[in-house]
Amino acid sequence: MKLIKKQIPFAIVFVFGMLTLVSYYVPHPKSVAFLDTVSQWENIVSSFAFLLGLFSLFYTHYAKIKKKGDGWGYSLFVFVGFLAVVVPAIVSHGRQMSGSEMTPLGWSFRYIYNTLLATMFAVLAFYIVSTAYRSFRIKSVQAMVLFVAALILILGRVPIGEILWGKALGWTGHSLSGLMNWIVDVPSVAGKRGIMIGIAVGAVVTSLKIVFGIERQYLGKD
Amino acid sequence: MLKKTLELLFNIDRRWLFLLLALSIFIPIVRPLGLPNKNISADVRHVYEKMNSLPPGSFILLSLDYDPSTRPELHPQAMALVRQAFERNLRVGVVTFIPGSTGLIDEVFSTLSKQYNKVYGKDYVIFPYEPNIVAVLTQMASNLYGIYDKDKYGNEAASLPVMKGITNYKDMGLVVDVTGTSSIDIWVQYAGDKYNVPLAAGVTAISQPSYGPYLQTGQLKGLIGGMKGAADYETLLNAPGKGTSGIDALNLAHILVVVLIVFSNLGLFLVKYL
Amino acid sequence: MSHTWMIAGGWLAAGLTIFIFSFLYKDNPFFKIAEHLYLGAGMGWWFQVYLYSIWIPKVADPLRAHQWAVLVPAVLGVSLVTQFFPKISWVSRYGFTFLMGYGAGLAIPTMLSTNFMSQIYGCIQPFTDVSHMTRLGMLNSLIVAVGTIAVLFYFFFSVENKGAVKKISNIGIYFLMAYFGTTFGNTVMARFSLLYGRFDELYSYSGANYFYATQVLLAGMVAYFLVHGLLAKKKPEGGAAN
Amino acid sequence: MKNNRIVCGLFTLFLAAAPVLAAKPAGHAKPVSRPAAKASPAPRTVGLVAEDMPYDVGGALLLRWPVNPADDSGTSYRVYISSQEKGGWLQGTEFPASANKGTDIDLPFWAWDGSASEHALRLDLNGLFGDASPGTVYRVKVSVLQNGAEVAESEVKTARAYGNWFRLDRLNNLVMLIIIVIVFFLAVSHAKRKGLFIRRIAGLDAIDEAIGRATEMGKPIYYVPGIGDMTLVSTIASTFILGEVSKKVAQYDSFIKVPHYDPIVMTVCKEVVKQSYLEAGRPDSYREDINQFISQDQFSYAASIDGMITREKPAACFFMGYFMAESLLLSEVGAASGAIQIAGTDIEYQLPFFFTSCDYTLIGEELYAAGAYLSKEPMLLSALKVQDFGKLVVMLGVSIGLVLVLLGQWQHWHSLVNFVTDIFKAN
Repeated sequence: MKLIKKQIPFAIVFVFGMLTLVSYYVPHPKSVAFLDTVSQWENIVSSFAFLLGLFSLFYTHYAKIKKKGDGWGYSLFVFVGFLAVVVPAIVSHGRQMSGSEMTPLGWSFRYIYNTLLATMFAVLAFYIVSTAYRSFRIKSVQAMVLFVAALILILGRVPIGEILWGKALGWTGHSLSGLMNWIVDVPSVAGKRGIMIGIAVGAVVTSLKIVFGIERQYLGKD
Repeated sequence: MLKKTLELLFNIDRRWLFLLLALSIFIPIVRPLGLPNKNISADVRHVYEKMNSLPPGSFILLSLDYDPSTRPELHPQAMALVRQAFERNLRVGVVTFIPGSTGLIDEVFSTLSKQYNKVYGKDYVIFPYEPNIVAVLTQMASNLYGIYDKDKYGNEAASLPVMKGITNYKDMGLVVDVTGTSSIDIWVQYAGDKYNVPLAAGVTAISQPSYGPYLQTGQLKGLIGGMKGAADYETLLNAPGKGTSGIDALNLAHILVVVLIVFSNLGLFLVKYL
Repeated sequence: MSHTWMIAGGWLAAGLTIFIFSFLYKDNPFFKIAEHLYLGAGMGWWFQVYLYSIWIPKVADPLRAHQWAVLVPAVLGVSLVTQFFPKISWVSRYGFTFLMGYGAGLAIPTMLSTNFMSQIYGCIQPFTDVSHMTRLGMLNSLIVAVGTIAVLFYFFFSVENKGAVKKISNIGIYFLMAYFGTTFGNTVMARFSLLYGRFDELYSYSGANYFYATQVLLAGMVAYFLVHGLLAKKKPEGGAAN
Repeated sequence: MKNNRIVCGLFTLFLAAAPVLAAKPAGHAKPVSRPAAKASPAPRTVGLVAEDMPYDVGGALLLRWPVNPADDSGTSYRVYISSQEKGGWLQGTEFPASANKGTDIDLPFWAWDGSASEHALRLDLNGLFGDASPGTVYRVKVSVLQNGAEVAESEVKTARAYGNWFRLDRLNNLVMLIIIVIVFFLAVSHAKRKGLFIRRIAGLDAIDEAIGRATEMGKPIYYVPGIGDMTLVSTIASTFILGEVSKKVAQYDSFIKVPHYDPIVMTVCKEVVKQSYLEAGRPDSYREDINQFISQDQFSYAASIDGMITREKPAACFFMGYFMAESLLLSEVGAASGAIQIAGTDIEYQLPFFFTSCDYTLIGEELYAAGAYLSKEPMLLSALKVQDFGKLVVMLGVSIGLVLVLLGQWQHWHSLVNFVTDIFKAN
């Protein structure tokens, strides 16, 4: 039992980890074909992982409706929303356009899914304003640097920023867009690079732990 | 006294801030303020001038690869480009490589073709969505009818008057890719570099800086970036539209954010030392 | 799609947009409906994406063509679903370990290449052609290199943060802040553009050709809040704000 | 200190090893270019050599011939290729005599020994023949053009393109990987040793304060693990932190809620939390609904949590893991509800929002280190040491590389400059 519960799974991690790792250094068509196949497999397997989420969601809301729990009526709309996209998708075979005509899926993408998605993103604009007023605190020199960089970027992106800059600081001979480009190209590159390198090393080490079966957190307990 | 007022201001219901933002964005939509837009970007001007230098009757190809998610920035750019093309009596072909763009393309042409009395098939043509951009770009180098044998409405493409004398990139005056994806890289790599097609592009403001190198090397003749780019183009065309009202809205909203940050921090400073 | 469908779509889109924005004023049943719809629609969207881009073309079609190799990933995939049955949930390990092995094996060399070696290269490369560099360009490249090292000092965990190390890592923090500032600025603009887009669409649905969808729905929403506010006057407020 | 010695040792090893490894292919390549030397007196002879392009999948040929000193700006070369035994010539490419020198081939010094005194051209077969079938014998020839008119033609050579088994140009990457693996195993095998030092991480000291406050107020704590799946380092790190946080929650007898985006992460977290309650000696307080699945759609996930936070007004919110645009949605609502907020993510462009609206923010790698710092588990600590080693390599690489490159520029030692850049270049 230990064999099929533990050893084989860890053998799978090791074998597939090593093979995909090695394929990076092997240009031979066989290695390319291998990576191709395994990538397709991964696509398929992870699509089933999506089903896990779907089932969980359905189960939660089904249970809520059945129990008539708090706000169970809303749970019905989860299924309505799901069907509002999936039924048109099946009717139109997953295509948003057929010829020049918008299919039912195209319609529900445009007026339901995309509307909801874009509005959710747009709500962020309001939170930005509220953050700016209530929690953007310049309490240290570091935060001041953040603020100044943000200020230059925010103003530099709109024409009125350049006009204000010209009035107030035009005598310096520097343009706002020049300054903006400098910040984007110089100090912020250094900051980003430092973070990226740190993250890359962390990811490599974690991946090594996974391949060698040292990291097992993702499997949970026995 | 001042301290009290300030403290009161800090505890202001944030819904007032929301309302402030909503107004600063909504008012310019209803009534564009036309705040001055003096610094027209050179990269935008290059696109405009390139289009203007084409003799009437030239064929330009637009690759409109944006969907509703990047519409606010890219749709005004596409509108301005087509407007200029129609004004200058250029022939326009449209291709697209993302499925969500089709409704938006219809919107551009249904509005502008009426305004400029342009006829489908004679002055412009729209090709259907194709998923594989690399294959299409390679094919268009020799004979575009190999892929686009029919237009979007199923007409024989080669028989349309608008396509007269057009078989591949050599017959096109300019290609402009308006995109929210990274399709410009593919255009540059598979069409611009290989077959010397004059290329220009319209992109979102966020991705704009990463195309600097292409401009320096001349791989892109010009670049329209974000809402500001669209507004610049409309200014050049002298036809204020959604780009101009958009940049009005952004002007106000950006200033609002800066003012709020400065105000709240100054206030905090005062409260502390009063 | 016919004209009627377009108008119906306009009403629906205007309604959903207003419902979601209404949360900014106060949590309310309409927002909750839109929120739950979004939950379902989001899942539905991904469901159909997987259905038409993976399950049909990459699993069902090959199986019909008797290409049995796809059974391997399909079985591994199905094994994941055993998560729901505690007694046999260990079967799902086969699927997980495959995913993890693949992901880790792919990540190691590519991470090393793009986010590690290339970043070192990126710091050095500008200096390979000093003769063509302006003084300012050279200074900028030097700032990038020094800044990168300083940031790494900040992330160095083996040494106590004091003395010279603290000084250098403090310099690193300034570079981090400059980066955060630019990101903040960029995001501000992207979100505002999006908001402008939503409002613009609402504005277009407010026209006579859409039978004033926006105005009607907005008025309805306001009316709801007024009535609700009057009825619940005595109860304490439990809104979204504050 | 010992660590440093290892680092220096390995680095010199790498520097020393590179030229040795480089010697091999150079020796192999040289005789190939030799036949070019038997030039005939006619000025327009091309000593063409055609072979497989090394280190690739097998879709290209490599053509080399010596530079003719008589070439001027009017000279150009045109390459022809055929897959048939007779005729079938296709024009591969045409270029001026000043282009495509041996030094233009973009391969590092250990994999390529090109000089400016020869032409070297990588001829892509896929572009010319569609999918070139393996094993096809190709015939190639080069003609010389003077002001557009053909003046000479090389002999016809044959070559075959085949798939190679090693990307020698990626040797630097492999060496770096091997070094890291060695250090990794050294560190892991010493993991049992106690007392590995790790510096204080400011945000983490606030955890106790946050939990204490929640207990006092009798309000829940929210722990949001983000929208990543279990394959992401940030999510794995988040589960470790959750383990420590929930242990403290159990000790204080407070209440925690963990809303989930990914069902797999949820199952893992269930185990983690259950284990923590057990270790804290409070298995009776563990409840199944601590972990709840919300949605696998980003914004509905954020909106639902927002709703929950506004309704329940938690005393503390933790946002640890992988976050995208929902970072602001979550942290702003949390801030408005008055909760103590501690965030951590490795998604760089979401950090500013956490940074401005949370009380403490773990930046990038600090999130990875947090689990080790809190649990003091030897295995995690030793992994952190490997990460520090990696960063040390970068710091040294950049500083030493910079000095060497500048030195090379100053003294005009171009081979030194190339040597340094090739070592770090990704191929």
